[in-house]
Amino acid sequence: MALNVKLEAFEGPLDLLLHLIEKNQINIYDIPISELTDQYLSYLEGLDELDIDMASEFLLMAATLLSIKSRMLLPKERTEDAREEICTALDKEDPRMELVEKLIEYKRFKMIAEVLKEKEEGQSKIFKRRPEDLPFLYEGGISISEVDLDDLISIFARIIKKGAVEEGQSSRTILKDPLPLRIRIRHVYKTILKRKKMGFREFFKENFSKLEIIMTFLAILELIKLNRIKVYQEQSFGEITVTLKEVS
Amino acid sequence: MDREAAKGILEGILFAAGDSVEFKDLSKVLEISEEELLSLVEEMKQEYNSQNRGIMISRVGERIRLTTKAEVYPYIEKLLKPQNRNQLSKAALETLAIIMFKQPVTKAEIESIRGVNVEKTLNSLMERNLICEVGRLDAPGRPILYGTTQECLEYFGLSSIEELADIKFDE
Amino acid sequence: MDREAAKGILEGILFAAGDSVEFKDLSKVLEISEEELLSLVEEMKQEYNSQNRGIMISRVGERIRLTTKAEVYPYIEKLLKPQNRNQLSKAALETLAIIMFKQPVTKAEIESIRGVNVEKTLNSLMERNLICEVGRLDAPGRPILYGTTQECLEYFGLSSIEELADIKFDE
Repeated sequence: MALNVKLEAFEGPLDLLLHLIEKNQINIYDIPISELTDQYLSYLEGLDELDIDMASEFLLMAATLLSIKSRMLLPKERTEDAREEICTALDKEDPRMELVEKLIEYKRFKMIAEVLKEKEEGQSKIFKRRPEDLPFLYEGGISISEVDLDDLISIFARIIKKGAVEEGQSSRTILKDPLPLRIRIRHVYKTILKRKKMGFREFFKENFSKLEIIMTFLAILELIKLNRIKVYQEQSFGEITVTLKEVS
Repeated sequence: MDREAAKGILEGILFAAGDSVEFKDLSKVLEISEEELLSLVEEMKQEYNSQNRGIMISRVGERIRLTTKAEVYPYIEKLLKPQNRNQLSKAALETLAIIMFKQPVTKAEIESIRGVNVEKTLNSLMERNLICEVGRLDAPGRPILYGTTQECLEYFGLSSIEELADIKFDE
Repeated sequence: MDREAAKGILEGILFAAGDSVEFKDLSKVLEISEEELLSLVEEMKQEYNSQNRGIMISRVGERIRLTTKAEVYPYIEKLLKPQNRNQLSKAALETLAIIMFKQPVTKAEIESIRGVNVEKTLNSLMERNLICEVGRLDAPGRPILYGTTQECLEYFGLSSIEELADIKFDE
């Protein structure tokens, strides 16, 4: 038998069986189990190497086939009582039945999967429209009166973070975080503990790298969230002041 | 509001939304019953069928959306160079087909139908938001139950899963 | 290609683009002259005027685009209005934050980050004098580059763009 098809071409043992049934034009309701088992086994033998995960699944099916085959070969049970014999015969299912049901069910889903494939193909040719942004709908919808630089930075930090995740996925570069946020938070908190009150900009030294600036911003935001510091602005365009929050 | 005006508004809303919009939200905003809404959508479907239209209206689950027609694709491709989505593997499609019809369904059930391990496939379907956990089976080990998402209907452009149930197959 | 089919394709392309498209690109893709294109657009304008349409076609400079008709806005607002003000300003502020920290930046870049159409939001931000056009990108279509105004910088306590330079996130 020519084994020119690779096992990977099949989605599993059931798929392989269906292939053999189709190829040999077998009636699925009356499978010549011994012939099919032989073909299935010689198919497995013909493979040079077997992925260990896949192998177990294919071997399990081989065992099932062999068990069905042996049950088919067993002589019918003989009992003394003729009536009992009839009942037993009725009770006794065709050993192939379970497998046939499985194959039919699997085949049904395989065909649905093929329809899904066509639908997927069709959908790849149609497009939705990018949604409209909404704020324009509201009078004075864009209000920055309640917003300060912190807010804007935290909004942007969130966007950067999102972007960084996506970038990381595509470039497959893993960088060890050189400046953990935890350490930066401790550092910022120590500074403000010492000085009690300081200007927002004083947290950022001139020689700070981008990352250090971002981490410092994040640290300040985290400390606000933790209720350790207070950030306020006396007037629009004025200096932003950071103070230690009084613990009552 | 007369039917023609309502259709215009429907078109405008769906255009601005970009995404699909729920029946019930549309009927609320237009102040018409869902039945009336669906009959409007049917009429619109006919109108969009005309050759001088490049967009169409379709139902996905309990939602309605506007999309381009497939015959415009070659032109869109030329001009806008859309990125190709990763197509689903055969394993993913088979697994999805099972979840669609058997949901809520456990991993073990899917594996017994497909005859192979589906762990990795389930993970990638979850990542693509085509399936989700819908609960736990009240059985030993409390296995996770899986179901399909709205996104899944949209992905295949299905008005409902039942649409697939009629597929004829001969042994 | 007959005129009706061409109009359909035009509609589909403009819908998918989500944005205005240049005459010359459209006429190239449709393989018709710009004159023919404009006469098609005129015909479409008439058709979109009908009451059962919620969208319209318009010309902006050397470009054409589809937009929602103004009379649909009250319904869109009713349907899509975010639950709270917070959500609303967040959407606009995201756009502003991107412009501030990525300037100079094109509309396309902002849209690819936010995943929505920001044309109207850009207009509102311009009206409020928070952002302005700062030039054109030397790329096909020469898209407009946006940046924040001096007023905006000052509002946020910055004296100049240079102060942003170090935290600017360029990839």
